[in-house]
Amino acid sequence: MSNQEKLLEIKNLKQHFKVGKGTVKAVDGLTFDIYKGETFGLVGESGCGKSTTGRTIIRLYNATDGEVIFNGEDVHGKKSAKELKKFNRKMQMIFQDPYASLNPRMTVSDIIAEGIDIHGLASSKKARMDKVHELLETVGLNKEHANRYPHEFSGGQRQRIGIARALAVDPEFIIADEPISALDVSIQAQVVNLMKKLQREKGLTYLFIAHDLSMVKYISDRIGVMYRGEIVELAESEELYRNPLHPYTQSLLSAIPLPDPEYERSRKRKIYDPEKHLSENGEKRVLREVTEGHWIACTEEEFNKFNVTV
Amino acid sequence: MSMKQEKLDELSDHMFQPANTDALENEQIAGESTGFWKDAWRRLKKNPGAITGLIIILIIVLMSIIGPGMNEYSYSQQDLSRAKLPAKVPVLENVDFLGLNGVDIRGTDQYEAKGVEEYFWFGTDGFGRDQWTRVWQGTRISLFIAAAAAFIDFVIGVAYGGISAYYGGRVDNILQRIIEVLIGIPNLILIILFILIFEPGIFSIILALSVTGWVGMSRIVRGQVLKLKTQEFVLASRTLGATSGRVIGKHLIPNVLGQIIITTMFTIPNAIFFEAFLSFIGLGIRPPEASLGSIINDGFKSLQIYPHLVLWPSIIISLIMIAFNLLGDGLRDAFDPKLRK
Amino acid sequence: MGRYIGGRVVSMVITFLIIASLTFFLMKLLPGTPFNNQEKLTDTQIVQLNEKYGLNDPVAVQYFSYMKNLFVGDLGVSFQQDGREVSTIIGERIGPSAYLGFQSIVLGTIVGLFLGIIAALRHNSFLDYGTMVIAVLGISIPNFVIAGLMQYWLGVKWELLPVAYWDGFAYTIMPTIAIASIVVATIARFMRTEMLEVLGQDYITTAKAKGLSSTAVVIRHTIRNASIPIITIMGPLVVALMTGTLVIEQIFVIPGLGEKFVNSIMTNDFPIIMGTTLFYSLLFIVVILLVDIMYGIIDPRIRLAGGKD
Amino acid sequence: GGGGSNNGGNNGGGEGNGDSASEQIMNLYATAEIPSMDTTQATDATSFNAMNQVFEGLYRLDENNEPTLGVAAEEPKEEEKDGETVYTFTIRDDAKWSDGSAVTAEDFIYAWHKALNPETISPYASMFGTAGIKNGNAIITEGDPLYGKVEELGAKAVDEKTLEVTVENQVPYFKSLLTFATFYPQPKAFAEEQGEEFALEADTMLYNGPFVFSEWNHGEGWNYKKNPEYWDAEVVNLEEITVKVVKDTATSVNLYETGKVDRATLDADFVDQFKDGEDFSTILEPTMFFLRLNQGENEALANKDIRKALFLAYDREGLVNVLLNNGSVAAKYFVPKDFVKGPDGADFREFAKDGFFADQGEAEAKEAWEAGLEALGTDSVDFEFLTTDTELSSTIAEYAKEQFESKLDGLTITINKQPWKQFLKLEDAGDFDISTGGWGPDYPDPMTFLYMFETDGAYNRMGYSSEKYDQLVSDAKKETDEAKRWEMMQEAEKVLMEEDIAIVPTYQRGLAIIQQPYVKNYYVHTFGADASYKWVKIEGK
Amino acid sequence: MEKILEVNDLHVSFDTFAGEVKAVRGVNFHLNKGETLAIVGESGSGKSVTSKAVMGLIPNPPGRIKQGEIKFGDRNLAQLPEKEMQKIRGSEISMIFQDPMTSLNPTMTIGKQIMEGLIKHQNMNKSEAKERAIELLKLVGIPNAEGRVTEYPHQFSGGMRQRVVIAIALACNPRVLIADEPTTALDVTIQAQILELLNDLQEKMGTSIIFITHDLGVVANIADRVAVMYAGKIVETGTVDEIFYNPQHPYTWGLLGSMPSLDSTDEELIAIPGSPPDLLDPPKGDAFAPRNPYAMQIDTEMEPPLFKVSDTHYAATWLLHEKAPKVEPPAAIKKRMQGMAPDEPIIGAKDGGKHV
Ligand SMILES: Nc1ncnc2c1ncn2[C@@H]1O[C@H](COP(=O)(O)OP(=O)(O)OP(=O)(O)O)[C@@H](O)[C@H]1O
Ligand SMILES: Nc1ncnc2c1ncn2[C@@H]1O[C@H](COP(=O)(O)OP(=O)(O)OP(=O)(O)O)[C@@H](O)[C@H]1O
Ligand SMILES: [Mg+2]
Ligand SMILES: [Mg+2]
Repeated sequence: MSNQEKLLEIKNLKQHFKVGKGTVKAVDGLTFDIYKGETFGLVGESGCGKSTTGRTIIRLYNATDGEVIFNGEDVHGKKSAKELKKFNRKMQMIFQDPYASLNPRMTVSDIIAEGIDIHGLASSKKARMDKVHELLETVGLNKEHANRYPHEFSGGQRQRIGIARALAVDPEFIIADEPISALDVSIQAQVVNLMKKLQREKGLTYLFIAHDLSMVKYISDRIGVMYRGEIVELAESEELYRNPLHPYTQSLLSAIPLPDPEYERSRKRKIYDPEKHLSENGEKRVLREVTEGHWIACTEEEFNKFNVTV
Repeated sequence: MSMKQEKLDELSDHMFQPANTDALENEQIAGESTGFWKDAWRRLKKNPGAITGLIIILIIVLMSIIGPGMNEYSYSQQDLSRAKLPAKVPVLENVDFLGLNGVDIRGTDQYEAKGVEEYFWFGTDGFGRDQWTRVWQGTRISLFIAAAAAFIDFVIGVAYGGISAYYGGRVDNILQRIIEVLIGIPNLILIILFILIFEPGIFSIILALSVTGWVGMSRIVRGQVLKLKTQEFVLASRTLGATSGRVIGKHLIPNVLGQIIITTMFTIPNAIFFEAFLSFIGLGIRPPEASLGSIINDGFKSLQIYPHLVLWPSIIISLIMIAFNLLGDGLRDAFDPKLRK
Repeated sequence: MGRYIGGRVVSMVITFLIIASLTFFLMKLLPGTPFNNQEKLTDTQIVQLNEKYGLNDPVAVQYFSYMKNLFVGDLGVSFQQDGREVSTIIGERIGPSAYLGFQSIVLGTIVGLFLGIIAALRHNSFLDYGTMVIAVLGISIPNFVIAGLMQYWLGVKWELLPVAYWDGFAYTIMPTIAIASIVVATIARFMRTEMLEVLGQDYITTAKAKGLSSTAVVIRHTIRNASIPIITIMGPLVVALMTGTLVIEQIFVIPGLGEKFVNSIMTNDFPIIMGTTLFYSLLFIVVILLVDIMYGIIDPRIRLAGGKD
Repeated sequence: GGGGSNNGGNNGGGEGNGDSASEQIMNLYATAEIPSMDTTQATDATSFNAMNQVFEGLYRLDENNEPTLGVAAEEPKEEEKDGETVYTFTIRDDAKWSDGSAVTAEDFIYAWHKALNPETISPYASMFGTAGIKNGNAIITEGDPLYGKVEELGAKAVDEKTLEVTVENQVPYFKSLLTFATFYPQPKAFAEEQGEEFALEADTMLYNGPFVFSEWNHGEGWNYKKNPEYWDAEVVNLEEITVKVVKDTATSVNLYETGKVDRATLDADFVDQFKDGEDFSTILEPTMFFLRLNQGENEALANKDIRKALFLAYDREGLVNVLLNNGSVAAKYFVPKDFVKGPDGADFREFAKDGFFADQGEAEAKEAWEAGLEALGTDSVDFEFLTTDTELSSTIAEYAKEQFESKLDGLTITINKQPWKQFLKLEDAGDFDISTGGWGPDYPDPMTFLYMFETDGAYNRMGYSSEKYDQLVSDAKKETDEAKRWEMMQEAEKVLMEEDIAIVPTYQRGLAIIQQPYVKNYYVHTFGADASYKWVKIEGK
Repeated sequence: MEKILEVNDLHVSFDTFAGEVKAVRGVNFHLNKGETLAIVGESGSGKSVTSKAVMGLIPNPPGRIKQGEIKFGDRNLAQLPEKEMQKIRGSEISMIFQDPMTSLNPTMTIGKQIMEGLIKHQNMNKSEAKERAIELLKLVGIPNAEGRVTEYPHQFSGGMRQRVVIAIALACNPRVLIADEPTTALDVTIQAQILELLNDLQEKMGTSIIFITHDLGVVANIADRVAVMYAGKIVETGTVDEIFYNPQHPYTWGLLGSMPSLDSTDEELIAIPGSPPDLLDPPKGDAFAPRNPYAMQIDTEMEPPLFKVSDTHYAATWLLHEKAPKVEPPAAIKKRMQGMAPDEPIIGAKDGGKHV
């Protein structure tokens, strides 16, 4: 994989929020790369900073520290409005809540065409509508839906509208922040299938944020496991599921219930005790590459141990 | 879980042919297309209270337009020989309990006593002016003031609250402190100053209203915008590169509009009252023009003797208030996303 | 908490000073002299009086000397009442206003809450509309009309209550009702909305699922939560009512502050205007602070330190 | 006197509780607070009325508005010297302050000097000049060599009980004036001791009148108690009087109906309800209402025909009978009737009983109007009608507007309703076309009205200037022959009204009163204090 | 096995502005003593309404039970007066709700919220109730229970709040516990803890549980029997093995197929196309037909009855009719059916970090 072209490089990204007197270190020193055309999965428990990471990358928040390099350019450097606009076209986002992410007062066509309007991508009204219709078809909806309002759609359909909106500006990179976790199981598949299809057809790159690990594994090429604002383990998805090294990853994996009664009867959960684990050794854990492409946050000592066992 | 096996056996084979699954290809949505407003309107229509309110408002607005022209009297034409007549309405005068027969509360037929032939549907005031004409004329002015207040709410309140919340942080802090100060300054002083500078009358009243009248609205809008601006659809728009102007105009304002309308429903009665208070302290409308507030205030002194002077405008002011409140509550329900689905 | 309140107090003081200053300058724009029956005075005398009270100085000088006196707690003397201390005048007026305001708030709040709750529990029923109409009537008939009607019927015709004056509990009943009518309407309206909101919350279903009776659910789980937003509107309401309402005080002959305040503005009694304004804004600011603190007490989720707005 | 349009305290009288008919308690109300109980400061009816009950000057007004002996033991000795008259008053031995100390001549001198002292800024300091007391005018005239020299006043305490007053300019109403609060004594020692606090509260003053304040709750009201130290205490029947400040007419009527007050003033609306009752009566006050016509600044109003048209177009009967309905009378004159009698014992008004242009009406108004317009070369005129924010002035303005507009073609009237202070400011600045004016007497003489419209008179305010009028007024002021003076004043009024038509008089104010029949001897006055309670008796309750 | 609860032909409707929403349209199921019945189905299929009907908590208006009976012992809960129902609620049948963040009263201490039910149903006095509350908190695994009874919900994390909610539900040792998506709002790790806790408690107390979810993983973990709901009806019911390894209804296929099987990534997920039917106007025939690739003519005309597959396994699909053509289930489902139970564990973490 390393021979692949890097689309996005994230270096020591930090995002701290001031809350009252204190600060919340929502993201605290993230470093990872995303390659062109891949799907990078980001998992972790609720509140570990996944959304913040996504939003900081796309500049919804100004990073406290660190760099986000997209196509070789620093996204967080000083930018003119024009450059920013250009950047906005290349990177897009799909949101978690299909109910909150569509403006209830706008028609579907206006929602989808928002990017077209902002960036002046359509020469005429007709061209604009054509593009909207095309996008609707791309996401499996049809023309008739263009003039309707979001509340008339089911969750899955709404999420697809959200995808169409993101696609309208022909982005290269899409951040999907838990795009399916608010959806019904039977509908999740619609969205995931669609995302896969789009990736194939348009060569998109995804940052896929989720806490549903089975879906993440299904869709991702590589997965990063986040814990308390930091990445604790990063590997290709097969590798991560087969050979989780970090105790937190292990506990996470062991907790997923699978639709398989037999298996469930015998499943044993591993419990991760951060107090114990983190206090084991005073040394700060840093990401180290244990095998090719498999990184884990560990101490020197642990690292040596891993090297032996693997 | 019993099954009527025999019956099922009778089913013919062709029934088990694959069905036309065209439907599968096309996404469908149930029901007709309804926009947000249409939807709200549909729900409003089902709310008898709100509809009653709306109808009352429409009737009152209509009457305020045509009412003064419905008889030959003007609102300022005085005739002391027919002062303070109670209401008398043709036909209805024969229905005793309605009290529309020109007999005052002491039982004298004032029309007879004063030798008046004409009918005054709401009676006359101390100057012998036709109350019907004056009351509707007053309604017109009160409604005008109300409309102006609503306009101020829209222009100042919405913008102020919106800016405060949208820019947040220090801007918000400063703007909110300014409101505290505005509320702290006695606005009667400002009203008097306006009256001095701009002469008494509607204009001064409206200016006085615009000093603090919009504070409630700005609070509502601010609260809503604070909530909305972190909503994902706003974030989505920003990731698309939308400017602040676009976010405000396309996303925030349309979404607070419901709340704004509801708040307006409550602003309107308040404005009418505010004017009535000004009348009470003598700073209201410029005579002989009248507002509902000033008519009530003029008649108030003779409440015990000539209750009709207060009765009719009070009924109308109450109807307006009730109607706007009913409509406001109805709109709140109609716009409430939780009641949607 | 201490630090929070400290910070708030500082910002309150600033707000207070700004209000004081603005009011001072605006007040100076009012026309005419502040003197009683100014048309009786000769021009020379007016000049002399202005001199005596420092009204000939540039406004800025007057302002600073006012502020200086303010810091030592000297509010000056009334022009209209021939040299009586402003603080004395406010002192003797505030009692009735505060008493009446308090009583109206309590009565109005209780009735308003009750009506609001009933309306919400029977949402969209006849009872709901009925209650709301009653509540709305409370504000839609100007309260001086309500007051006048009560005075005539309850006082003169049926002789149930004293017509006017301020001389014991019986005397407070009619004015209280007249003022409370607004409170009732306002609270009822808010309470209805809030109750509807709360009744839709999951924890209400939880409470019902425990097998609690409907009354217990309403009393223990809804009222308190629904009341939290009510506290916000109570702030300004309390101030408005505690400081008296001109109209009611006039009709029921209550020696309250509201009447004095309006009168002082009409007569340019500058020291009284300033004194009352300062008193009002102080009360206002303090009440707002208390409301915020109350929030924290009633709603354990709001910790003062974090809770801005 | 005063700008009668803004306030007027009214009191009513007498009830007691319980079955005893002899319970001597009267319950009243006032429409305003007492702004001041300092005799040198008060300007308003409420204060004057209260002072009349608790203080006493050399004279007080009796039932017939005639001065009767007060603190003075007997009629003064009169001596003519160098064209000046010296009155020597003897103060009653039993005239005492409520602390038992004697009322002395020095107390009078103290109070009078205080009033004249420019530093006191007493609004009625000019009364000394009006009364003709020597140097009274000079002392308060800036630039005069005597300015501020109060000791130069023609008044001296000869000994403890003897007061000598030198009058340089004899006026017939001299004794009446002495009943006015400005001429009351103040307890020197006590006042000096109290300093700034004097007369601010019930216990920071002393009383020498029939009553004392037993309680004074500013804002709420005040109570009187019989003053046992009063020299004439045995005449005083009432033991107690309560007064509350009631500003709302309906409330006061309701209080009357429930027996909480014994006397109430009615306005038009209530008259109908009470006019057939036994307890109803009307009083005609010597207070005049009129419209000022700004002839100084307004070109149209400078035209006499226009003014005449306005004078004639106004239907005063409707105003007094329907709108006011309280015993007010239509007035086409400026000096009120039933106010003062001339040397011949006839009312001043006898000479033009029904006022001026009495027999002319709408037709003449129109005629004059046309003539006026023609002279102006226009066919439409706009006037701004300045008035105050009170109910009554508003009513009058609305009525006037309709009267004028409906009868005079081409006239448009815009009503400008302003708060009182602003009204004064605008009026003073001549910033109006027509404004509502009112005037009540300061002393019982037509001059209290007529001097207003001298050129440059402080209350002229409308640019009226007539040499003839000025001459007549100033001559009348100096004239010592009563009959001549009377003639001059009548002539002056005629010039003002008939020749110049300077103002449009509207009505002479009446008061509609309801008073419990058991209140006896409640004497109402035409000038100074509104009433005297000294003789009131509760009987047959 | 003893049936503790039996629901027969339950119909529940809501009267809305748009018309009558037929949320539940003839549901039949029973609950045996000591077992866990899972009800699965997509959003809006009527799972919550069914369970609320059992609790007598259908808001009225707009909702009403149109017909059917809910037999609990010898009582028919569908017709029990409110007063009687209040005695049952919380003491004999209790309920846990989906979102622990919102199902606790934010202004009342945890302790009080637990004690309420105890005081009401068990006639305890305050101190007894408090003692029991602490005991319950310990039972659901809240550390330092004594200290925390006086705390407010916002001082607890999501997982802990859900434990509190469970403690409230268990307070009076109910015979039936209805859990309406009790873990949907939680993290996987916390979800696993809660599931363990429920399994545990059931073992200890023998409670019968109705567990509502749309997560098939959870179902596999906790259920003894499963009922699959679609559009207000139960379309398939059976033991957990029967449903997972031998599903018969195309909707069940869809559900199972839409979850990725963790061992392979290549195949497409089986999405159920379209969206759920409008319950205002449910389609004639099989409500699932419009989304069913195997639909037959009859599906559009006639509602399928429940066909018996085994004694414990029933499914409402015409495909089980003898005249119906044999259809091939989707590949993933076939794999399930063939293997009945997959030989190998699907993921490596099955027994923790044995690879390390
Ligand atoms: N705008 C903000 N201001 C303050 N704190 C924030 C803000 N946004 C996020 N946080 C905090 O940062 C932390 C990380 O939040 P984030 O939303 O990134 O988590 P997440 O991993 O996406 O969680 P979830 O799975 O629940 O979506 C949380 O503790 C959150 O409270
Ligand atoms: N109060 C109500 N008013 C109107 N319709 C209602 C009401 N409550 C539920 N419904 C309708 O009943 C149907 C079934 O809802 P229910 O809550 O039982 O679904 P569910 O299966 O629990 O879904 P979820 O998985 O989303 O919780 C839905 O169509 C819903 O719209
Ligand atoms: Mg997130
Ligand atoms: Mg549900």
